Amino acid sequence: MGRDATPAEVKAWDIDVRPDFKGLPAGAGSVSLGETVWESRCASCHGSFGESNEVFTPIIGGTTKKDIETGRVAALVEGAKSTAPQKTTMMKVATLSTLWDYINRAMPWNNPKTLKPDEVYGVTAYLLSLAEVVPPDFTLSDKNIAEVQQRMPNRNGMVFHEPLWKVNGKGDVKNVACMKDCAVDPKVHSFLPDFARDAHGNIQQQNRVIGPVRGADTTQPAPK
Amino acid sequence: MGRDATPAEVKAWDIDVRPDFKGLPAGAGSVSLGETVWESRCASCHGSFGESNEVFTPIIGGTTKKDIETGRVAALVEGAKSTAPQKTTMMKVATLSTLWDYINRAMPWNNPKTLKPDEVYGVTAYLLSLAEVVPPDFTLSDKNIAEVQQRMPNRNGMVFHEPLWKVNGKGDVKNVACMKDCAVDPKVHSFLPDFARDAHGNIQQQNRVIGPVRGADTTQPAPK
Amino acid sequence: SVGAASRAMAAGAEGEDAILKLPEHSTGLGQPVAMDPGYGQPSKWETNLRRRQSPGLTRVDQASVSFTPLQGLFGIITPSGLHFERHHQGWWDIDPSKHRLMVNGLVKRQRVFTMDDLMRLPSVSRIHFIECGANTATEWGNVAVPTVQYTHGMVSCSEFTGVLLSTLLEMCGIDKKKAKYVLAEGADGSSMTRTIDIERAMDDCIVAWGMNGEMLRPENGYPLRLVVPGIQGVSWVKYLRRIEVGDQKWATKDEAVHYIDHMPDGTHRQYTGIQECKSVITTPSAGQTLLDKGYYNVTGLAWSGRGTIKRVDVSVDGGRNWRTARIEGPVLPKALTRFNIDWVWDGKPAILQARAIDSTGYVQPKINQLRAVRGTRSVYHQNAIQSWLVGENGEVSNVQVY
Amino acid sequence: SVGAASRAMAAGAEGEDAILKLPEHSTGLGQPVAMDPGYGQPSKWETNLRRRQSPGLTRVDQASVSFTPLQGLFGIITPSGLHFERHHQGWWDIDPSKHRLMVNGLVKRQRVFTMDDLMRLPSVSRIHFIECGANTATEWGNVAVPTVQYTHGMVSCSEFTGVLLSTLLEMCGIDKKKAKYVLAEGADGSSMTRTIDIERAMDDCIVAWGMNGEMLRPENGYPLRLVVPGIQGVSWVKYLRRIEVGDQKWATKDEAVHYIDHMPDGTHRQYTGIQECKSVITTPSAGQTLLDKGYYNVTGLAWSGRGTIKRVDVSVDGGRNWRTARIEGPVLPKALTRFNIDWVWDGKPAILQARAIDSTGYVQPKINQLRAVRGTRSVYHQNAIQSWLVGENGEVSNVQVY
Ligand code: HEC
Ligand code: HEC
Ligand SMILES: [Ca+2]
Ligand SMILES: [Ca+2]
Ligand SMILES: [Ca+2]
Ligand SMILES: [Ca+2]
Ligand SMILES: [Ca+2]
Ligand SMILES: [Ca+2]
Ligand SMILES: [Co+2]
Ligand SMILES: [Co+2]
Repeated sequence: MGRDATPAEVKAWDIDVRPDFKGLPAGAGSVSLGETVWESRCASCHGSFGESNEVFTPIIGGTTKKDIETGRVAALVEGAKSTAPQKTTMMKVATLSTLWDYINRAMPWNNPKTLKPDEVYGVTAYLLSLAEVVPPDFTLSDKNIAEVQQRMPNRNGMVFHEPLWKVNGKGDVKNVACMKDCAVDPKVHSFLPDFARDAHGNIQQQNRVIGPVRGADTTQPAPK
Repeated sequence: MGRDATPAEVKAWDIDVRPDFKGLPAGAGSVSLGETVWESRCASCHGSFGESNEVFTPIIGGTTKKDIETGRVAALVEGAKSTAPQKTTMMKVATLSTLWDYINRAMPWNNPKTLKPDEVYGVTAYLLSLAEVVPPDFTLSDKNIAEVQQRMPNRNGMVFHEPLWKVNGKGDVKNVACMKDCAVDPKVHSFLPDFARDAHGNIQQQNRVIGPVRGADTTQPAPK
Repeated sequence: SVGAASRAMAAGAEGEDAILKLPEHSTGLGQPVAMDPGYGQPSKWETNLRRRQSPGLTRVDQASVSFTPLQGLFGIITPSGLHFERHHQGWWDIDPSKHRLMVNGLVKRQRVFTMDDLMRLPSVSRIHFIECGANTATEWGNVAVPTVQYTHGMVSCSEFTGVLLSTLLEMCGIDKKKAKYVLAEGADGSSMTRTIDIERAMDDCIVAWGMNGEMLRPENGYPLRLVVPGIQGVSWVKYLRRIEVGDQKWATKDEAVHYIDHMPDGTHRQYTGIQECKSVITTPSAGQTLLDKGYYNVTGLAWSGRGTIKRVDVSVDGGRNWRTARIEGPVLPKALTRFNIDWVWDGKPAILQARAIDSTGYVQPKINQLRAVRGTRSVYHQNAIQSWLVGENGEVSNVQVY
Repeated sequence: SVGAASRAMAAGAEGEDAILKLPEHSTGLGQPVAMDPGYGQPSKWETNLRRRQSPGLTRVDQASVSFTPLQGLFGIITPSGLHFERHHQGWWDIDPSKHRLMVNGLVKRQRVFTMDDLMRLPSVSRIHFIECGANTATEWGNVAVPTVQYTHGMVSCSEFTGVLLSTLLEMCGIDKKKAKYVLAEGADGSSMTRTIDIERAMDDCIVAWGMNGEMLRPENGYPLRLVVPGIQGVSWVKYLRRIEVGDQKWATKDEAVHYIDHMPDGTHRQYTGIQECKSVITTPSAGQTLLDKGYYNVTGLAWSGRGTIKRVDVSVDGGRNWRTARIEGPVLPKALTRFNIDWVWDGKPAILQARAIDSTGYVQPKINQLRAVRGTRSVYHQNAIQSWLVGENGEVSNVQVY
């Protein structure tokens, strides 16, 4: 059953790029080539500076020069202040291969897999320049990408916690199966806010017309 | 949960009639009333004499005077000759209650539960008269129905074989799980007749377009 | 073996276009979530698998059957859209808020339940097969129909949810001394009535509203159906409106004129409700053509109205030699059970058979064994071993071999 | 208790019209079998139960979610038409005859398979849940959404049929010394890629084509999807086109930017694929109003990515006291499990909770216990005990109590 894959076929589909850059095709693209690509093929969705929140969360923002030094995005720590209104892609991503691979396989969203390798290099370089990881005159290539990796703002921000990867691992959160007179805070800590009552439409119309219950009529305020 | 049923409600729905005639309402209907009902409300589907094979197998036919005496329809025995081209309702039914109950609950097919009890008596009498179980001037009623039961042509034709009624019964047919060199007649006893190859349409179009097999193109003769 | 992929390769030595030329779906944007009406449908490539009538079997379409396309199904759950149908007076889509269930007869309290009432009660969810008593009826005589859809397609298997009938009967104060049978009655035109053994009624019968996670489909009795595990489908009364507790059998039309077994001595056996142990190979099966010589996974279904499937054996030489098939879990009582077995087809004619054994030790019989006991005029309860002939050309056909 | 039937009775002392006046369906002829297109649909009375988007959750409908209406479902099988959706670049209805699966990387033979090839291989059929890693994400913070459809509706459970991934990898001569991970890749625009542990790959992963008896639905990956039991749904790559065997993790976009867990110290945990033990009461649940005081069957679902459900406890007083629920069989590994428990509502406010325990002994945690370890900025893997408040008026609402 099945047949051997031809070299051309493997080449056509084996497009993944790993963190060690295995799979990365040779090529190069400058920030300025990248800017051209970005403006014509990406900016309509992501904004000229990768800041748009219109079709997806922003790609760029929230990283600092300090982060580039430490390899840890400081704004991610609980309680820290961030310059970005929400977590951006650049704040999270630790591996440059991830960006290259993903843009190459899935972007532009409505026309994926249509960029040439040099264009992917270029547009990646452009995003990196927006985040000030590389200078505006930079050319990203298979030759220097490993060095740029060493400047990724959150490169040291990932941990691998094996017990949540292995089926036979152990949970990190522990509860006990108390059955009687268990310790409970009697206070209700959170209720559905009033404005959210009908934010999902009229719940009456999302429940069956028979059965043990009826959907609440959320066009009306909660009954007393 | 639930509530008590009112007497009127039980009366409205508790319409079943058992072989001992429990559930049978009082009433009476003559063969001639029955003939009127039959002609206007039944014959279009079942034929004037209950002989039609158009919308269902014939109701009347295949029973004899002798059968009425013995209570066994002789034509049902393996190898016996029947005057009817196929098994009719009257050849099979042992219990008169069955006919009364069924006509009352389900006929006429397109307008069930619309006959009055006297009409059900009448039309049942008419069917019995067609089968010569009762004479043409007979009036069937709750008073005499038990007597008529004693003339049903196949009244002694039913057996109750408990092992096929009880889940924990034992099958009446026995095979053994031979695994090697089992006794088999090498002859193929029956093949699909040629004319039946496409009688269910093109089987190619009744199978998936992928998978381990394809549907056979039965617009073509079986390939060699 | 020369697989289909290799055949497709013939054209270009570089590779197949299906790989080298990226398809539209790899380079474009797809469809949105929750497309109207928020209820999904099968692929457009799957329209060949449909429930179908068997031409000439019945005379009118509302007292008829549509068969499940077993030849293309997987596992044990039957997609509800392909569940076989058997109606006696057509199907309805009943307003469930107006539907009522009455319990009467030998009970302390004759009661009426709304769907609201019923759905508040303690429920069970169980996977069971339902088989029409007339399934495989065509195969009592000579071979007459071309595929497993028409020979065996009146069996389906679903997860049913509802309240145990015993719970309802207890609530109504069933008279345990006198009660011997219950009558189940439908609300449709046929008002189907069937007698149920009190032991069944107090054991695993379910007054069900749920089927495969959602409400019963209208064709299967929406909003309420009696589930009578192991017993022929006609007892699974649809549009259930009434349960009467009694002390005698009812001999209703469908237990006095139909669903009776015509024996050689001219008598008819009445009340033979059990669907005995049975199996059938679904792929490859009649009307299918093997792609090629070589390896196949022979797959099929086994079931028993008396319990669980213990074993399924498969023969590829018309019953001379047998091997035991792999049974896919879960193996559940009175449920379809999927079996699989390896087979390498050498290109020569072969006769495939499956033979199931259930937890009572009963071995599925051969058709000649069935006929030896029951004669040739029966319509119902044909549970014989089915034979499929694989011809040299790879086309499989329906044959009788024993 | 005053049941709905009694309320309806008020009008006529003789009895209810629903019984006394026979409905049209009792006195008329119904619909024919096998109505076009030979594929059945739910009742017209069931249209309220639909997959739905959560407004504001996503910005575009092809990179979005539709939620399963758990509030109205029964048993453990999810109707395929209501299976939740999560697409990253929209869904497609791919021509299956042109679909290919490639296996490459650390194998002796890099191979290409057609659907014909795959469907000839030995198959398994297994019931498994699939849960999006982001299910119940809204509940990490304060209560934000009104019903269980939106809090928990990214979980479904189906019977999947396909060939074990291990069978394919063995066929290709996997390099068992070097192989540590496999990459699964889709054929759609997103070409979703996810790293799978080699132990998973060689254990119970299925390269599946069947779902609930028929082919996968297009929205769920027709014609081929990887089933990775116990692991978050994003790994169950749809439109599966390629499996690569490798020796390092891939850190693909959806394992380096999303599906990572934001810890209090600012790090993110990567590759936390397991869907840990979880449960939720589905009826009664938020957004539903109880009809009345009195008896209810409290019902819900429990599951664990690490094995089977061992026990489910239910509290009606916000976690102070617990009773063990009745578990409906079958109890299967990495599958939804249905539980039921009796409850008599006295008309006073009550807080309903369910707490599941799996075969490893792990007890489903409270939200404060989760937060104590993982902080408050996580999106994924929210498996806390869910609380529903039953108000005096019978309306149930989503609350947090611990
Ligand atoms: C038509 C709209 C559109 C266009 C054009 C587009 N994108 Fe995107 N992009 C999206 C959407 C939507 C997503 C999120 C996809 C998902 O949900 O997986 C995304 C995701 C991304 C991501 C990952 C962000 C993250 O945090 O997951 C990157 C990087 C990206 N796009 C870069 C690009 C580049 C580079 C281009 C042009 C070459 C481009 N995009 C063009 C809509 C678009
Ligand atoms: C519109 C067509 C039609 C009309 C009118 C009709 N019937 Fe029928 N009848 C049928 C069909 C179809 C069946 C088979 C129903 C089934 O499959 O269960 C049937 C079944 C029967 C049977 C049972 C036969 C058997 O062997 O199961 C009897 C008895 C019967 N009809 C009597 C009557 C009487 C009496 C009337 C008139 C009062 C009547 N029918 C009017 C179509 C009709
Ligand atoms: Ca690779
Ligand atoms: Ca609002
Ligand atoms: Ca009665
Ligand atoms: Ca012909
Ligand atoms: Ca017709
Ligand atoms: Ca939208
Ligand atoms: Co029937
Ligand atoms: Co996702």
